Amino acid sequence: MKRALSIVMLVVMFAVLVTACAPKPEPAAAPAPEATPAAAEQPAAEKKLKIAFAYQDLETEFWVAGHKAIVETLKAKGIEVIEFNANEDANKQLEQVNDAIAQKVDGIIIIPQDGESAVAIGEACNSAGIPFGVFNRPPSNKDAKALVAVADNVTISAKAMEHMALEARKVFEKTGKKVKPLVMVGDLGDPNAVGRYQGFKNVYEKNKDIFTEYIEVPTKWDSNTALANLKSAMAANKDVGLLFCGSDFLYPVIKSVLEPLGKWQKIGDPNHIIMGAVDGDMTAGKLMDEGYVDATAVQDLYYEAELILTGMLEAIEKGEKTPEKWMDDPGFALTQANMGEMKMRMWGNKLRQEKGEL
Amino acid sequence: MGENILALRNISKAFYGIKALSDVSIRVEKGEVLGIIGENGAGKSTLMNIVGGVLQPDSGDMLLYDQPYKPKNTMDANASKIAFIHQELNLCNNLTVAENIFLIDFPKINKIPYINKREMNRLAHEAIKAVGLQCPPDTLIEKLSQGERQLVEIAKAFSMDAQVIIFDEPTTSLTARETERLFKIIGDLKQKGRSIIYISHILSDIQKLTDRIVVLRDGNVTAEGTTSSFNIDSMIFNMIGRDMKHIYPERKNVVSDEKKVELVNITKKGIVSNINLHAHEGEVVGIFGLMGSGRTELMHIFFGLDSFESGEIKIKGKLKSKNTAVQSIKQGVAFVTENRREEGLMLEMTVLENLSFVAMPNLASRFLRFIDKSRIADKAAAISQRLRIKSGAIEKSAAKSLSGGNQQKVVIGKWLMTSPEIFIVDEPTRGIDVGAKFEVYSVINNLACDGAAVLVVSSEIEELMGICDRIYVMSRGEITGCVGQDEFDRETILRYAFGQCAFNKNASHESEVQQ
Amino acid sequence: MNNNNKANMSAFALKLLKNIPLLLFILVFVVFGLITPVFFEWDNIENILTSSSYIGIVAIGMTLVLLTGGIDLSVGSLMFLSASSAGLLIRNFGFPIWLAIVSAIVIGLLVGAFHAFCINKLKLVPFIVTLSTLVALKGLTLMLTKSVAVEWPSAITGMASRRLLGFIPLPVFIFIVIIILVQLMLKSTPLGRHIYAVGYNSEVAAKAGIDHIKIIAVVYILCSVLAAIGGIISVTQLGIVNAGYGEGEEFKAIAAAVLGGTSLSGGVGSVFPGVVIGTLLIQVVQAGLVYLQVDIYMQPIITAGIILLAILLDSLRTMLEKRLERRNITKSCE
Amino acid sequence: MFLKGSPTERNKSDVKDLFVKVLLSEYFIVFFCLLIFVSLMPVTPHIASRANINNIMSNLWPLFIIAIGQTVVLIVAGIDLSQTSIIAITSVVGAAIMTSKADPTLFEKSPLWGWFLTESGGPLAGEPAAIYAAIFVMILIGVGIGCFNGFFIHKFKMPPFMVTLVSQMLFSALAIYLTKSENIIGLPKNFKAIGSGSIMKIIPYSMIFAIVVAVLAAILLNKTVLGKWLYLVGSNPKASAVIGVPTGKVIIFAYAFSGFCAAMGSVLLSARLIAGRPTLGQTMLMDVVGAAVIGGTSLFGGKGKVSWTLFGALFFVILANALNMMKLPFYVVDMAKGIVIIIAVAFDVLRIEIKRRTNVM
Repeated sequence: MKRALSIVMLVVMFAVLVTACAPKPEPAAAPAPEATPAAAEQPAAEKKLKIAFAYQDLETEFWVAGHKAIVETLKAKGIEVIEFNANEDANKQLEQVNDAIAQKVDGIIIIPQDGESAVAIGEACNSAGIPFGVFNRPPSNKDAKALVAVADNVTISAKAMEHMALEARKVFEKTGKKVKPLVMVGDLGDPNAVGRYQGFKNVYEKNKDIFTEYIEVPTKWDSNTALANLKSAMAANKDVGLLFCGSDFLYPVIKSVLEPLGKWQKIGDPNHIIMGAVDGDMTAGKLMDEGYVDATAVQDLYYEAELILTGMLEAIEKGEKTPEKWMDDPGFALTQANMGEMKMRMWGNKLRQEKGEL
Repeated sequence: MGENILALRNISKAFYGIKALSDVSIRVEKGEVLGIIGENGAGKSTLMNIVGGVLQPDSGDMLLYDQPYKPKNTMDANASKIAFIHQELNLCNNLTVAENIFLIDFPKINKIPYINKREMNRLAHEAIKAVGLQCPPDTLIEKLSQGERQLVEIAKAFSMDAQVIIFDEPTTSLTARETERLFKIIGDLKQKGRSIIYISHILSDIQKLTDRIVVLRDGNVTAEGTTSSFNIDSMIFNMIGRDMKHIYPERKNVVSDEKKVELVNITKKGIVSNINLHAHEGEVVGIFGLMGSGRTELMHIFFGLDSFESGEIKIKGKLKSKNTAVQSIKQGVAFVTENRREEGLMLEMTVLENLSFVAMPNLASRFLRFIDKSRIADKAAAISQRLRIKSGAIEKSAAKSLSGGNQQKVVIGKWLMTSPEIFIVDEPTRGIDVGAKFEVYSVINNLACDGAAVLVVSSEIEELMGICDRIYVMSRGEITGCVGQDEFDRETILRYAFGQCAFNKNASHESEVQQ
Repeated sequence: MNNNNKANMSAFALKLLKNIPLLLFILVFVVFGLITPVFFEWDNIENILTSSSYIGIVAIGMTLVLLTGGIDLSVGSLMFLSASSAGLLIRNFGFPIWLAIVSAIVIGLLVGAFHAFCINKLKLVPFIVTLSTLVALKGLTLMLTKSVAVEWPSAITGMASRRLLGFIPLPVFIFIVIIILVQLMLKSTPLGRHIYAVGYNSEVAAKAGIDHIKIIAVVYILCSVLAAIGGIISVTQLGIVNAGYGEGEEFKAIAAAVLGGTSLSGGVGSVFPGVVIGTLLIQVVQAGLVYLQVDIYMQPIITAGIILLAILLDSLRTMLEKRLERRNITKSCE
Repeated sequence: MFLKGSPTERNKSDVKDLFVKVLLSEYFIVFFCLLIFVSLMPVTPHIASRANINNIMSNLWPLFIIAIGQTVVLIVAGIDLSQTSIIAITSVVGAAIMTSKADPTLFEKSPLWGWFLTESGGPLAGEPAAIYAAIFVMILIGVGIGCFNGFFIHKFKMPPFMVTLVSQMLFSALAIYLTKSENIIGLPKNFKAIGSGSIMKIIPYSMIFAIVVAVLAAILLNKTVLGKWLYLVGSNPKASAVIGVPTGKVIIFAYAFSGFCAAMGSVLLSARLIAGRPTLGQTMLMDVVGAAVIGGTSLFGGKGKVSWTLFGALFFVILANALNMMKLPFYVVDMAKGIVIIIAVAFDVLRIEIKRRTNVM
């Protein structure tokens, strides 16, 4: 009996599945009963727009700020936002976007796990005819039509590192001793981490005359690992003179390692380590104000958000199904040298201003 | 009549509507050894679990020193100074002797929960000395032999000053020497005025040890009286409710000249040396030896579960090319292991499944080895009928639900599915009751009648003398004697078992005989 | 004679193998030290100890659970929850630091009690229960923090660098205190011995009169409390809790416990030297690879290799032990 | 039955009967999925739309295939934590074989560069047989890693949890090392079809893959000697050895099969994302083990079925989909997921308890 019952249930389930999977009959030929009122409704009432926003994760302040910028702007415009968190799993993100497509959203914006998955997800959106936007991480090729607003990690990291190299040259000229650089590398599975590391290396190669061999510190984007490894590295190499880190979120860790060693010093102090990182968050803003940090590679988060949102809304308005536009965020490096003019362009400082810290 | 310590009055207990005990009344006198016998399922264990606080009766009551005694759990029973030594020892092998003795009531320092190790070891030392166990109290249990572990359990009873001690089948895994020691200790306990309840299938032990006997059958007391008023036959009669003419089946097998098995000079360093043995078609060959004489190890080597260094194994005149279990099975050897629960059965699986496992590869299709379920089922049904396995529908009832005798039959049955010609049977009747024993003997006998060679390993001399045509005796990894049916004699066999190494004092000191 | 020698040799090998984690630890330490002598400096040793302290504390809790044959996969998420909630209580509700820490520990206690409830009363498998809380607690913490990093006051980060007796950093001190307490508890209290008894066989323990339900409850609660403490200890060093905090710590803790000789099937294992050495071994390898500036892509491969070697040797020990245990049956007199 | 009553009560008891029956069914989890599904239909009607059901299905297959492998390993009382890394490394190697372009700036540091991977792609770039060769090699590697696990577990009696945890670390690191973190793109168009294409727009290829693997596994487990041996070794290795089961080979086979399934899963996942990714599948582990266990496979060996695993996987996929559909804030999704899992398992335990009691009566 039990067996019979479950078999019946199974048959029913598969029947439902098969009928559901079968090609949909033309709506004109056989309009589904529930479709009629919906179709009738559409022209009458102004339908509320629905936009899906799928992001890879919210692990650092950068992503939280980016998430906030997009979600709040959309909501302010009276648009319904459906959020998905992929927990750093590209495949899960694809599944989530498919879920969104199934919900018939009007537009999809993603922060992809990496450029390659952006392409695959984009193709899914294209074939569903839903406008597709990519935020912050560029798709690896143009196979999928997309609105893209991105900064290049390698370039902006190099920009910040260039300033740091300049500072290092000053030290070299003053003391005649080559500077020992240290680089904190993020999770090797994360393309951003690798890009930033590459930016550092590019500048390092160009300035080999003033640098000694650099020290690599793996962090896996994990504070505890970063802490343990940076401690070890600092103990093994007491003469580190420059520190480049893959992300601002590790500054508290860096501080708690350097401070007891007496190396958490402001610029100008003989024990100061030339320091810089990537992101441009509030901590970095504060530390730059206080004079601990030399340079920060900044992605212009708000600008990117604005680019992608305007692009997306325009496309929806025009009824474009597969809009395509590449919008570059040139990014910049906020350095102690350009603080005057550039300071407020950094999103971390804008946040601080909102909070009344500035 | 002595003073009653414990009296059980009209105890009844049912499990899910099935009566396990009905209106059982027994009493235990001070300083006596009360034997409780009965077939498996007669209710002995249930009754003792009620006394030991593991189970609660549905009706009836118990009096301890004429006071109502209602234990809710083991600890209550212990507090009332009743100790229960289970058949499967209740020790934690990863703890020390002393810790096991004081597991529930550690000596503490000033009542803070900090174990006073010195005090604990001192008390433990006293307790184990009293039972004649010679090891430091901080020895881990896993380093002790079965017999020594049992002594630890008794020491535990000692340390709680138990007045009533229940032994449930205490000798199943003991060597003869350990058994002897146990009996001496039980005698001492009796002298000190402790009461003992002793449960066993070995009726000769019961006869030797107890003062009074209670016989249970189907949850009722069928007989009660002083030990001297019983003989083995009357005990069996009361247990199974009918006369049993013979303990051993009539021998009808014909031993032919053809050697089915031959082991030549088998040697494995430290385990066995120079083993020469053979068995003919239709012959039941016994292998007797002291516990630890290497008999089981030899059988493992023979069957291919262990390797050997030199010598050769011939099966039906053919040299065994590869010494693996698979090869043995291919050449028609079956191995009924001594530990049927751990090495013989898949307890959770059905009888049918258990019966089918050995034959499965043979009955499978050549291509991709698909199983032929219907052929297996037919064959299993036939075997089950032939062995008269008592169970529910074989495709439904789990092996664990069967009685010990029937479980043993399933283990034998699974081998019969491939119709092997050589049987190795290790301790076939351990822990099963009289009626079932007879049936197992009959199965062995029938195998021989059908032309198989059967090697029976046992530590019960009488059993081997009852069912074998020839008995090899092993001692310290060697075969020290071979006795034909006409020379069967307890003394002779034992002499061989103590070994020709008798000139070595160490050897005789360590020699242990199992009866 | 030859035989005797052989037996002696295997006994010696066994003795060596018995201390595999310790030997391997010393070996790795010395090898790294010989290559880069700075490795032997006190600074480095102190670093290794400090870095080990938080994961060591979590691993000790994990060991307790493993000793009973269970598993707790939720420790990472719980570290995240305890550290974040304590930080939030200080920052948003003005709790004094001690009260916030106590609250975090109470949270750990509640989570442990929930595990115990599910395992004891609902009879759920620990693997699934703690897998669910692994997911659920992470969600809960993200809800509380809105995924924003939680900063702790600098007074606490200062604590981490405080030295006791002039040279023991506070986290290490707490680590040592916990080692001593748990070691004493396991070896010398009825509770500790009962944990081993339940781990060996809960049925046997129950028959002997041990309240195994209570033991299981205590063990899961202790594990969660220690995870909460571990979370706080780690944050005293970091000063900030990010959204990714605590991920994967459960596997680190299990690896440390198993490297230290704890069996996953229960009943076998120790805090000292066991887990402590297991934890230190992993940290020493990690630190050594940074000292040697091994290619960062190779570092995880080498770490995995060393762990594989450690458990391989441990298995060889067990196998050898079994072989030696087999009694010599034949006469040795000839 | 134990339910008696007057005629007026019969209706009630019929309902109760039905409830008990549903609860007692070994396919309880299916009913639970259905319950979730149906109860959400009024709230989010999209959940029953064709697109969404298509979507649920396409999410189901890779998880199902991988979980089948896990089930087989669980049956022999093991666990395979290395499946995720097998997915990653096979994805990378498979893609490297068939890719038709590789950017030298990205890959010149890769140990594969020059001899295996060049500017014009992998060794079989552009060949029509490249896809088959790549899939073949992926399966080979998966089986190889499975044998590696099984070998250590059998030969040295090492705990499966630790062996597979170490090989998870090892092969994940190796996958990242092979491409130096980069994803390999430029895969043939036909390969993409495996992930998202379908026959006549009805039956997706991934479903065919999954059904083939599932049928293979089901036949293996139910009909063949080897299948029975898996259960035997899982429930009593000692007794299995006595009756001539080659326990070592059976254990190694189980892990190899798990590796095979992981590799097949990797084919589907790589095809969906059209890239070879060294981080593919990294977060799937808990879903895979969870799917197998929630379906009813025991962590202690000897028990497990392919159909159970299908329902376990279905449960996880429907749960994730339903939570996505409900437009919940992301943190609630995690919490709800954890709680629903506990509820499902608690029901399952209740079911077994009731079954035990009624059986005894």
